[in-house]
Amino acid sequence: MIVPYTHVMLLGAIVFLMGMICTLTRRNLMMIIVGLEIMLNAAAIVFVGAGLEFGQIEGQVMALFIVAVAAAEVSVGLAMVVCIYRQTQSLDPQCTEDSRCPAGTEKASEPASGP
Amino acid sequence: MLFQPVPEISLYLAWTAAVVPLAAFGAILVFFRRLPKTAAAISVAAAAVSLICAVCLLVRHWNMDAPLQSAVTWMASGEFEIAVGVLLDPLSLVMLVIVASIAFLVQVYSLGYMAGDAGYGRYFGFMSLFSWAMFGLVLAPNIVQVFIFWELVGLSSYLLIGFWFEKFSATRAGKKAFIMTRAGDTLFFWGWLILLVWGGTLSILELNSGAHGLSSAMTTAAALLVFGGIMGKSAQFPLMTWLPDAMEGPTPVSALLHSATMVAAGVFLMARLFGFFSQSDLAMAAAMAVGTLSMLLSATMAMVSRDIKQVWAYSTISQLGFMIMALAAGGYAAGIFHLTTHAGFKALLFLCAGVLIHAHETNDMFELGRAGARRMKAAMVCMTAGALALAGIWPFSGFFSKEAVMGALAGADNRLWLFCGLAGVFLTAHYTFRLIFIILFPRTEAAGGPGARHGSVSANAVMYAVLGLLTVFTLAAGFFAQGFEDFIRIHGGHAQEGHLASLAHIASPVLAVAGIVAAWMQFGSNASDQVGFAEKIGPVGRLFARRWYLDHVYAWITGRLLDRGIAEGCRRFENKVIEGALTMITGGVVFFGRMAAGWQRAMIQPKLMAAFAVMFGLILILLVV
Amino acid sequence: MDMTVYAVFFYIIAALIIVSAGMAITRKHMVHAVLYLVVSFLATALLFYLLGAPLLAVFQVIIYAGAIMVLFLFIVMMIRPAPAGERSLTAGRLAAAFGVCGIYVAAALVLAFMAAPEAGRPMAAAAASPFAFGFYLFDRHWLAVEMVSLLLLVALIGALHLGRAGRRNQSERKEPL
Amino acid sequence: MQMHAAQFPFLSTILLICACGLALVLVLPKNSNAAVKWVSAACSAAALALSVFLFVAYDRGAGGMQFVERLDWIPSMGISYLNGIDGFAAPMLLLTGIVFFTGVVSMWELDYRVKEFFALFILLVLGVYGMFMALDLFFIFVWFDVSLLPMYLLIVIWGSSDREYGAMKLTLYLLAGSALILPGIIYLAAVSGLETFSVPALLENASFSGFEQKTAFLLFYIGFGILAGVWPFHSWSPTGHVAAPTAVSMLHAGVLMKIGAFGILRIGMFLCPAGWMYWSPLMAVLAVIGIVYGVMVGLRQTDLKFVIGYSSVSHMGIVGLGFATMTVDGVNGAVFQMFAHGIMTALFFSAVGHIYDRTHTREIGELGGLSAVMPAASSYFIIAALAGIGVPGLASFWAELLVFIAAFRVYPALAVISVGVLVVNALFMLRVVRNTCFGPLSPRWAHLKDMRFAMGIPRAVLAAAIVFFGLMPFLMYDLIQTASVPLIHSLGPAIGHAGPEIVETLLTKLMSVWP
Repeated sequence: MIVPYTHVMLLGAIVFLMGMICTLTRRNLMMIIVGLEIMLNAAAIVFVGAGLEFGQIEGQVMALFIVAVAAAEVSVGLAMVVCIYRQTQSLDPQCTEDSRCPAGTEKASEPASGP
Repeated sequence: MLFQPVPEISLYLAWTAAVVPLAAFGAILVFFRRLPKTAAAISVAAAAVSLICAVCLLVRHWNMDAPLQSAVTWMASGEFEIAVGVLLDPLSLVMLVIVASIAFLVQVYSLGYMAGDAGYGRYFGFMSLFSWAMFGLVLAPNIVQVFIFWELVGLSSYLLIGFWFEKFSATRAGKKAFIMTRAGDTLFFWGWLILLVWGGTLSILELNSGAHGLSSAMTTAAALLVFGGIMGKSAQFPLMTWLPDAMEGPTPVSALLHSATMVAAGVFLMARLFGFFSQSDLAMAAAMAVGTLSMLLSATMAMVSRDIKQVWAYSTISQLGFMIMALAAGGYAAGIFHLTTHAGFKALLFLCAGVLIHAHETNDMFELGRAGARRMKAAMVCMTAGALALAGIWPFSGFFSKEAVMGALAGADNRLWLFCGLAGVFLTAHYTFRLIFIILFPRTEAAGGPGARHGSVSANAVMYAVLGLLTVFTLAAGFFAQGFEDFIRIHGGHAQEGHLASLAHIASPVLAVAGIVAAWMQFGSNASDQVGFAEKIGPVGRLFARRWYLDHVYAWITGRLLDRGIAEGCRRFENKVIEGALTMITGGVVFFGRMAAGWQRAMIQPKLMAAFAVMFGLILILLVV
Repeated sequence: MDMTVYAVFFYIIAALIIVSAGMAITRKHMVHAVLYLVVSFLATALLFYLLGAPLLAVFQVIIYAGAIMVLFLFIVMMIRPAPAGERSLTAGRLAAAFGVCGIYVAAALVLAFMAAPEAGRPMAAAAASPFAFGFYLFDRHWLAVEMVSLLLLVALIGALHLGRAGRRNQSERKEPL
Repeated sequence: MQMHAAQFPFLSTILLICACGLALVLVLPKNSNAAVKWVSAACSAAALALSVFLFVAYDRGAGGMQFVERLDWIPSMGISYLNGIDGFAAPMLLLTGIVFFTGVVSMWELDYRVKEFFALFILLVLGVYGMFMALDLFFIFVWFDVSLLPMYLLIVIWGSSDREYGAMKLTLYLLAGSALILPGIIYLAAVSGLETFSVPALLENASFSGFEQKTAFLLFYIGFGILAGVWPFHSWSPTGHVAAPTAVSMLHAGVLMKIGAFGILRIGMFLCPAGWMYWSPLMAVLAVIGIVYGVMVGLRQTDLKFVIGYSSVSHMGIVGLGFATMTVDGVNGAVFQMFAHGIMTALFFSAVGHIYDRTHTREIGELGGLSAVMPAASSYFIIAALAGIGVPGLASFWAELLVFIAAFRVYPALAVISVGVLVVNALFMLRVVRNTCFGPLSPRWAHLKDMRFAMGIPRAVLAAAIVFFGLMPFLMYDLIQTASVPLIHSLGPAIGHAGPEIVETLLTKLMSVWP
């Protein structure tokens, strides 16, 4: 007897929330991908837990697919990040389009930006 | 039974008289514009046919005892029908003959006068159009037909005044004439709308007999509004200033339209609806006031004008004022008789003026005098005859009709009208003979015969024949006064001669002679300086010469109020408000479009946010609801 | 309710996952973040083992903690962004972000309260053998597997293309200077 | 509504002629300009001949819908191809035929992308014809849009000054209108519960509640009213006229604006009489504002086409006023005004187009004295202006007369205002005529030639139509009556006419003050 399924779900929910916070608040393309990974991971945890709860191997299969999709996503995503970085010399998601930043934020953080 | 049907032959005659000129107009404009001789022949032939028909009608119905009327429905819509037809009574018969004969004579005269003009064919086409319109108006048995032809008369007047369209002033005068009469027509339109909608009838005979459903207040309102149309067409105060300007047209046109017939259409309408007008004392009083005012004002204007045609134009307004005064005083026969004699002698005066102008190519009476116009003896004799008639001297026709008018005025309630009328008689004689004396007794005179200066075409025999005929008419017409009165008075009102009548009958010729004597002293005798008493007083002279500043009022109304006021306001409204609202709407759409597009640009996190918000928001809603 | 040893393991692993993920998302330095993520993924692999998915646990270690994280580290090393280069969000957007998170939390809470009562019963321990898992996978989901493999191929080609395109763009941008 | 089936599908034949003409123009080789023109002219002449035939052959004694053709199109949705004409549609077909023919001949001198122009032009006319004869709501809408869309291309490619703006404004306005019409149509078809789009069937069987009628009528009134130039939705029309090439202006002002009014009539007034009754005061007020406003704004314009554009707004206001009276006279007058204004304004634009082709300017200030060098062209211009003034003997006089009489019965104050504006209208028209055709001739234009005989044909046809119906108005009214009388009678008891009481009390009071 392990824990109730609710607890697994709760764990998934907390991890998913962390991933969400990461994607929504970090101004760094790389960290956004990290947040996505965490969210996918949370989903995988819940799937595996559900597979155990309902005695279905289906949940594990889904988790496997999630891993595969994550792999694909990361490879393409990181390639795009590299590509963008080469063009704009920045990982800031707000500065990637047309390689310009909204004027206000640019000014506010100008001294801090290194390269 | 108000009327009897028109006998078939008379009907044919009336229709022929009216329709032949239309056919001539159509034929000339479509086929013969480029063939001046043919066009003129067609037009004159049409006028002759009309004249013959008119005379036949008059002769056939000399002894009529009830009006004859017949009409066919031309157009029907719902309950409203427009009927065209023929109403034959003494008034329409007389008017028909006047119009037909003057039109015929003027067209014959024009054969010589207009010779060589580039628009010869067009001129005769428009003349035919005018004849048609005038016949339709005269014969009309109901107000709608009156109105239709009333407008057409205005149209032909516009076309003929602006006949020499290269002349800027001519086209402006044409436009002014059309607009000012149109302003009157609008009142007329309102008036007959009241008659139609609330009175329930437009038949002239029913209106005259009081067989309509209008209360007395509405009758007055309708009568006043219809009188508005008469003011426009007969150039009465305050819609009077178009008529002197209309003298920009060819002189025969002035003779036909702007003195003898078209402007008389207003008076004709008043006579036509005499029974109806009689039902409203207020309307009659207003008509009397307007007639008197116009008569006096235009007489003063005539006293200072130097343009020979304009003097006759002012005198036309003045004489029309006399006619309206007579009608308003209840002198039905007097008014119409004055209309008849006036048509004759005014056409004569204009045609004589035309001969002089044609020969010397100037309208200025002083220049005409200096150029030796008095050597054109025949023309001068005819003109003097016309002038004597206009001034009201025995034995010319004007004397008799003016006596009748004065008799009618003497019967009016208020003596003021009679005294104003008598003053008018004096002024008329004065300004008429001012003109005659200035031409006859120039201070200096150029050498050479008529037309020598410009080598222009002198009048030909046909033109003189016309002048002769009209002179004979002017001399003779007066002696048929009694017969005319008996004929016309079949159903009209009867003016009772007041106790002042004898005074009026004596005072009128005396004042006329006094006017001539005054003119002699100022313009005729060798000692005079040919400056009138009005001109000697500067402000008064200016007031008269500038037409009592009426034109300034109109210029203000069209220029300031309409053009730069209302119209400009509307234009600004169009540009600012309507276009502005449009710009705002399109701007708003573009703004929201940009905003929506902003979400589609590179902002990853807002998009993610939106996606999450929508997804979890939906889940939340699904769970809760 | 008496806790089994499995339960104790679960809570330890769960705490590890949460803490390391929390550390990962808050690090300024990306290398640190990725390392904490590796810890989190390894812990997840343990959790999978605990929940009866040994094969998946192995995959998790090999693919996630191994391949993917190495890729991350490689990229981070390659572009070497300045740790101080990241700007903070504007307050408005931050508020919006947490608002969205609030919606999520609310939805999760509602879901938790509405959960069926039997969901509170502990799960029985069980394990899927790799053989059974593989058989099931290729028996029932062979088409999905093929599709995933195709997806991976496309991702591979895409990544390759993006890398080349980025370089070409860079050279184009450099040339006029 | 009585339906008389056709022995022979004349209406579809008209559409077929246009479609064949269009196809033929499209398959002709690209450079065969003359062939394209001749094909278009033949097509338009055939359509005109059929329109005249229908106008004459319509049985005025029988009335109702005649030449009805019916073909199920999408039976599951109750959409059928249903055509027929009544006393309202027959004059419109004649108008379309005349303007189509004269428009094609007016563009005889075109030499830029001839094939495309005539193809689009015929397509446009196809839509217009379809709209006037269709009796199925769905088809009415389809034809309506078919007639709108080619307009954009016609203006953008062959237009003159400011054409992108004009075309865009026009298209957006008209599409906004059709965006209101479509919901209205679907709403009516949906609430009827009959699963049919056919106007006669709806008229026969559906009973719409007061609210439904009011809503739907407002949608149709604004939607079609935009096209009919109802104030304040008129501003597309002057801009569009200015930008469009001659024939398109003719068709646009002559026929397209009538489509709007016809739509209000055919859908709004037939199907939603309660809505019509409810909104008629609003219609009357907007119409009178339009009448006054069009004239006033026109008074300050310097571009000939703007002048005519604004006068169109004014004249279409008369149509609106006629509809708003809800009387036989008013509707008769309004429909006749649609016809008369169509012909008149086509003649206007045709004449202006000719003047513009020769002088390359439409600024009134620069023109003047053209009667001396171009007597024919300026004569036609003057005839159109006189028709615009409403001179008796020209068609629009009768229309205005009836509308004003009807309006005076129902809305005396509004009628008084709109009659009063006639003076300003005359001032405005005559000023334009004087400054364009009369006055001293500028030496700039002294070399100009008058129009050739062939080019005079379309103008002569239009002028003849104006004069013909001006002298014989009964030919038109007898026809319109057959439709308007049943329509008004179906409204039930006559609407209360405004009595003279108020006016009378006022006058009596005024006169009691008089000594």
